[in-house]
Amino acid sequence: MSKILEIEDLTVSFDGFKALNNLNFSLDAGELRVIIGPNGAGKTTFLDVITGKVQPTKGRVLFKGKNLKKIPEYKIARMGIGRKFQTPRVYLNLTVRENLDLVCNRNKNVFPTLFGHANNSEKRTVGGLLETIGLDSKANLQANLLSHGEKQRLEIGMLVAQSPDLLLVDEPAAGLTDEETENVGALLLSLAQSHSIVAIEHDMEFVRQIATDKVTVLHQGALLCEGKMDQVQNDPRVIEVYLGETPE
Amino acid sequence: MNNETGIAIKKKQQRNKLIETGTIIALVIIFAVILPAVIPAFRLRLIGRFLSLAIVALGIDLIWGYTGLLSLGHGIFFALGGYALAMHLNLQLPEGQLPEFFTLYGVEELPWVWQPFYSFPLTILALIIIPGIVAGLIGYLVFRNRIKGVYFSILTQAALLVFFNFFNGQQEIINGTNGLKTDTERIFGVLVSSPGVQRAFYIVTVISLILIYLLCRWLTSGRFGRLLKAIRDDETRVRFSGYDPTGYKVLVFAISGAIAGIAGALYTVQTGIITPSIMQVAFSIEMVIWVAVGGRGTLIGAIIGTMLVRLAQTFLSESFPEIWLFFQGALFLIVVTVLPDGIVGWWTSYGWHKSRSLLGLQPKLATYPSLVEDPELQQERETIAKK
Amino acid sequence: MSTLIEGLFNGISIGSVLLIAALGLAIVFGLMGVINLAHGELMMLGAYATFVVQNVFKPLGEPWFSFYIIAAIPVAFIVSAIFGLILERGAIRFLYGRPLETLLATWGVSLILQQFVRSVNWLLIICLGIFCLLFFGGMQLLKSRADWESMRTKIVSLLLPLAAGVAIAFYFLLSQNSALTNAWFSARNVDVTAPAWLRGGVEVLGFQMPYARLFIIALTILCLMGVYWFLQRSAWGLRIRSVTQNRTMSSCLGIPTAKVDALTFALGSGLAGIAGCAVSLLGSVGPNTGQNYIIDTFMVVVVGGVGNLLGAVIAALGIGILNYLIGSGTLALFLTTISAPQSMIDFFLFFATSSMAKVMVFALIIIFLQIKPAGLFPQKGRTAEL
Amino acid sequence: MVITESIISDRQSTDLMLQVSNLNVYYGESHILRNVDLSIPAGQMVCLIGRNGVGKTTLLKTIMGLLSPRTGNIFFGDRSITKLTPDRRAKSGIGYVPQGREIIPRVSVKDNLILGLEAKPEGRKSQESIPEEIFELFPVLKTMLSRMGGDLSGGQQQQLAIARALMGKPRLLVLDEPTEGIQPSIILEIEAAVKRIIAETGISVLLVEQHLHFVRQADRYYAMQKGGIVASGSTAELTQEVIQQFLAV
Amino acid sequence: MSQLGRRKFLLYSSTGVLASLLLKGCADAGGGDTAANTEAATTETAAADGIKVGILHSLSGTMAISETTVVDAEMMAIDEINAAGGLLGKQIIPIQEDGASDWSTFAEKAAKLIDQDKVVTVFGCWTSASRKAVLPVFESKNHMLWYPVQYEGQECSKNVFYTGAAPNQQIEPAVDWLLENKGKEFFLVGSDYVFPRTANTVIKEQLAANGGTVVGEDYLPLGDTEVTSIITKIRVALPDGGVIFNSLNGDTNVAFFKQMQGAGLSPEQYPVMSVSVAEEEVKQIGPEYLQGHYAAWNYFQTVESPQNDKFVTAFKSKYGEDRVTNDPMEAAYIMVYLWKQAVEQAGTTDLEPVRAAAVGQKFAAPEGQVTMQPNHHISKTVRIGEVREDGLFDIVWSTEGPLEPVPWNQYVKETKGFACDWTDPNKGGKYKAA
Repeated sequence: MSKILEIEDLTVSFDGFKALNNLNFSLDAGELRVIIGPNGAGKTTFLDVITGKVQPTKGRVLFKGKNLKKIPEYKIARMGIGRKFQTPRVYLNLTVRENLDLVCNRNKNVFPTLFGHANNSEKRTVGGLLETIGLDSKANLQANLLSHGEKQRLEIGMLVAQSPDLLLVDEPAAGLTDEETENVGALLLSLAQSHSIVAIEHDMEFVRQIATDKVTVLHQGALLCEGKMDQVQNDPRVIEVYLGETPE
Repeated sequence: MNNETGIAIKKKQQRNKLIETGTIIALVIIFAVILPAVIPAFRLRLIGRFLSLAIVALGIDLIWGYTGLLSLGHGIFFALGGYALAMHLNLQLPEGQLPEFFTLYGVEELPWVWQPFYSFPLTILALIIIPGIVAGLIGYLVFRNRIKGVYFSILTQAALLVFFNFFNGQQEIINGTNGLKTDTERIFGVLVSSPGVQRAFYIVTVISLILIYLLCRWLTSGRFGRLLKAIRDDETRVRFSGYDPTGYKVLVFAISGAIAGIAGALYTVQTGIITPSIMQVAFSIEMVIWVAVGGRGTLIGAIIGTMLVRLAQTFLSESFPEIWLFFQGALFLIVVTVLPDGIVGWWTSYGWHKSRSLLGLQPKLATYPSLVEDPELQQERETIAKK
Repeated sequence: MSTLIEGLFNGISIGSVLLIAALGLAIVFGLMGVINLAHGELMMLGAYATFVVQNVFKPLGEPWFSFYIIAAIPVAFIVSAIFGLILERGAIRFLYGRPLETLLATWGVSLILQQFVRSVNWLLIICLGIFCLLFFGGMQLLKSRADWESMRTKIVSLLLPLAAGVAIAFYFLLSQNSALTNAWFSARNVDVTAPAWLRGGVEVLGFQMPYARLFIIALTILCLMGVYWFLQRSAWGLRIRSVTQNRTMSSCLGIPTAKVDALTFALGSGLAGIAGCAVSLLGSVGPNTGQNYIIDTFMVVVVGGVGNLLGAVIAALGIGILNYLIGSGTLALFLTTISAPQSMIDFFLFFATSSMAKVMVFALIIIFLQIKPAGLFPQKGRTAEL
Repeated sequence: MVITESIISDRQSTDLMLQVSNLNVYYGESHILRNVDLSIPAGQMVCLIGRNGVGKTTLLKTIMGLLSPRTGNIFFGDRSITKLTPDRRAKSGIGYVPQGREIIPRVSVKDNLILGLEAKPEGRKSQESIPEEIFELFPVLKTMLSRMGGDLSGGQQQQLAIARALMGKPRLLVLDEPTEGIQPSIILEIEAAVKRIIAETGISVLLVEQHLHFVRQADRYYAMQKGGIVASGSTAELTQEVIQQFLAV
Repeated sequence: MSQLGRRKFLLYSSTGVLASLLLKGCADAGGGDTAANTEAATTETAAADGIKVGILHSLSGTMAISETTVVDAEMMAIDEINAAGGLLGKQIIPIQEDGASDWSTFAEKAAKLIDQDKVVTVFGCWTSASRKAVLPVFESKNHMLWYPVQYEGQECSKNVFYTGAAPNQQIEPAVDWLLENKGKEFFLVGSDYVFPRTANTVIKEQLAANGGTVVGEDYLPLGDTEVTSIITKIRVALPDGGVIFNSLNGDTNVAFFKQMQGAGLSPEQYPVMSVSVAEEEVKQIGPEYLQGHYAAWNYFQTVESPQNDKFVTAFKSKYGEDRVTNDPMEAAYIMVYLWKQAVEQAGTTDLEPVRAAAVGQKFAAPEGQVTMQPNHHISKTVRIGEVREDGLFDIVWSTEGPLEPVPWNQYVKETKGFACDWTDPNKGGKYKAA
């Protein structure tokens, strides 16, 4: 299996504080990886570096073998990395369909956007996505009228509409009800069939649901351990980090 | 929320659309047909001027209402358009003769910048293109550094002051403070100030307003327009979706500048004079208040706002010149605090209440550093700072 | 040598005017993220306060009159600070976090203030007083009622027209009395004359340093030190810094953040008042006085970076010196002496007038911002969605 | 699992330091806290457990007044503080040590401590000094008074944050993950300090914690999941099963 | 809910404030006696068949400072005429419009006065820019404007009567006097707009012709208050002193004189001749800064003549003891009288007869005898004054009698040899004089 994402010796510091510290990480194409870790472990910074929002202080990020240093965010996005934010960031003043359509646009340069129209394949994609995320009945509703869970789903839909090779998902279950959480989990699992996914999550129920492959534990900006869910669960270092002591 | 409400909303949107179309047709009939027939010539000229100001308000709405860029420097583009046309009119002279004011400064040869304005088509092109290019350039220099928000506003304001100084100081080229007058010039051999020409300009203004309104409608309704709103609401998200906001902002700012240029040209011929004072700081901020009063992000609001505020100004400053500044100042305060969505916004949110009840009750942010504390924003700032 | 010193001195003296005018702005902008377009008008109020103090001192005769300017500084500070306080409590506090709206609102305030100094007369003041007394007094009285919260809207909608009506009635009643309706200042400029000891200058190395300039430089330094002391050493300064750096935590520590906001804004406004007092020594005092400074001072803040006094200092001096060197033709002259290419000399000669120097300085600022978009001393709160 | 009701009902409301009832908090559309009931008896240490993101910090922020609940009431002593601003709540006697310490970064350690005095009901006097007890509790701070708050290490910041909260002589100390990201040796110091504070001042404590060792120091625990309180009881009864369900990975 | 409460509160309060302001406006218009507010009162009380005249000046904005003084003088003249029985047996009804210091507003208001109010003539404008802005309106409507301020010349419109000085009645004599008495090296300072620019072009030609030199010139943006770089330029260009010719306008004068003094440029070494600084401005700058400097005008408050005594007394008793009179005010005052005489002579207010009758009108003005010439300018006495301690002027030099106006400048190549005569249909505004 080829590596879609490789991170070597990554360090990011803010005013002397090391948010990431010599982190090494790699992801196989087609893998769904869950990243967990206590607060302040550097999970969000990790996504920031990959998407170009934050520049690494040291080390490098390779996406499909290409170094992402100094590439602006929008180009990284076009290369095939999609990101879902912690709190859902959808365009509240646009309808659900418009939200999807905007991201679905194949040519994102200024003039094609201005003069172009959604072609049939794009329309089909949007229609299909609306079904996938279960919002086809609300397609013409303004996004600010959606519930929190619906917004989460919409944002995941927008991610997919971008047809990225790598999905970065930051706490997709935050603030959702149990039922919604399960829906989102199922959605992610179905997406994992055709995408590589990195998901950050706290909710252990949810992690268990989606962690079919490996789980990575971050701690203080570095990799603590990596492995299958039950391995990780019983790793004394992980327990130490989470509980402050080894269980008696 | 279920499917029925979705349909209801769609219906409501259709109804809104119908009402909008109706309003526009009614307005067109009033302005293009009825008014010229019933109103005395000089009042009509006044209305014509207001309508040309409404055009620039449309341009401001395009960038402020839809894209979230508050330009306080639109006077520049307005003036550039006005000067372009005025220069053409001033050149309607017998071969070899210079516009009269040049003699005041002992200028004997036509400055090169005037040369293209002999040609009418070139002039029309210039009055759209030049402001557009200037706006695009200013926009590019600012946006590429991700300078936005108030910084953008302040920089446009400073640019305005610079242009004002420059135009004021260049007596030998464009007659400095005195500006260029157009009333006594000829267009196609007819005196600009003659009633026929003025009426023609009025009609041209109404037509331009409609065309530019339609242009703005087109720009703001398609994918492009949705992207503008997206940039306004969440620029970072736009970037992560694979769009480069800089290009869009530059383009829309340039378009807005070009619209201001057209407005300036129409305003100039219906005023009879263009001077650098059109680039005074106050005038450009005033443009913003027209949009704010009408309701930003609504296009039609920009037109309504302009007409109302200008009419109020004419009435008030005719009757009580002292009061106008108080009134205008109060207008800024009221619009910002009580009517943040302007007249149109208020109407749609209360008139069609429930459908958009959220609009009027925009939640106020509790405190200012809440921005600073947003980790997303904070990190973005830090990245920018590091560059 | 003397050209160099002269250039430096003149640059610094231009810069110090910019700095003293920008100081309050930098504080309000830097600490609170508020764009105050009425800053110039607060300066104007300070200048008018100076004028009033001057006239109060006039009948006292010498030697008292010579020191009116010393008395005017605190008065100007207090007058502007009070207006700033009213502005903050009355409008700006509703607009925190919405900088573009603040910008428009403060512009509105600046228009009102301009017209206010033109039309202010005793009658207006009396009627305003009556209105405030009736309205706010009534509110205070009724606040003790148990059902205050639920009745609030009704009471306000009743009390407001009532109070306004009474005030307007009074206006009509008294408007025949010309002693009351005479405008205090009118639209005309008023004259602020520097006391004798601030006229003229001291001769140094073949050129004269004007006392007024030296006074302003000294005043600027004093203000800087005062602000520094206040922010770094005083109890409220500590609170202000705390709130600026971490607002939520500060409120959890028991710091009344609303009071801190009001105080910070009042401080910035008060400094504008002092600046107004200072510039009255150099230029005119009229309703438009403030407008002349507003853009230059914003440029200082933009170049300096927000929330850092040092940035403002360097930016003000830098802009001042540049403005002087370009505008006075010193730069062109200097290029001639080192026999620079003629085209370059011509280029700078073209900009060697006061109007064109501004054009050039702005171009340089834009170029500067291409290199450092966040100003000299970037801090959080810059270029972001302010 | 819901056994909270009985706990509240069989206590006299007068000797409760803090009582939270039926709290519902939203972030926009997102329902973060669901019908939360919680009470802290005077002089006791209550620990709130649960994994990241279940709403513990949100609950504390709501208690401090940084977030306003859509429904529900918060009583401090016998007085409702639901409508008070954070600074008034602090002044009425709640000391808050937030997650991430929230030290004022560009202010010296001494000034950070002095800022703690703001919470005293009578306000801060101009020339007030820092009582020795603070340095007895946290000796390390004495050597660092002139350093900038932001320059301290995480553990030192945590000690500073607790000391700062104590400066205002609170009746209730609210601690949000005081051991997060801190070396084990300092965790023990902090633990010891907190115990000593309770012993010496009789203060009530509300603690959010992950570290089991620390959790066990508390008198009672409440466990949270998905924004609601799902279990509670005395820490002595804190079983492995509960830990596995609500805390472990 | 509290949000809504606040909104409502603000809405109500703002409407309240607005209402009170509106009412205040009415009250002002009804009861005020200052010049700016007399319009409504007079309109209400006057008979319907009064003679309507327009008064078009800036009542707001930067120029309001200067222009309101002129309005005062015009209103005084009109009131005097009305008190003395009016004109052709009718009262004169002044209709005021505010040009708001904005040139296009001037044009708009001029059109309104003519078309809507049907005034028989307009008194107005101050800056050249505002005059140039309204000129097309008056020319295209063939109407009549009376303009009271000294200006740069190079204009001669059939539709305008100029009662301020032409350059040869102010600038040229001042330059000649300076050459003779103060030195040959001139530094020119002006505001960055048309009057100083044109005036300085003229001065340069004149100095070249008469043996003087211009060692430097600079222009400041209107309203600018930072003049340090100009002072440096002056010192570099005139190290040993010399003449400064100042055509700065408005606020900048204040800064200029305050900072000149601070930099040690004394009137002995660097005498400044101002052409836009009159009594009113001296008051605003402060005489302390100006003492010993010069100004060239046709009229000073200190002119000794019975007419002037009467004018000054009348003005002070109407507007207050602390007010001063100055040249533009006097010019504004006499233009109303010149127009009145023309109407009386024509026996009608119709435009053409009045225009014809205006030429040749003589008036014993405060400055001395003035006569309206065929070129629509008036002959005026030229004076040079030195600022005294009390802010008034010592008249140090004056012409023997009134000087004929020359609108087309005879030093400038393009206009040399041209003249203007509106009484002869063959000559008109610009003809080649013999």
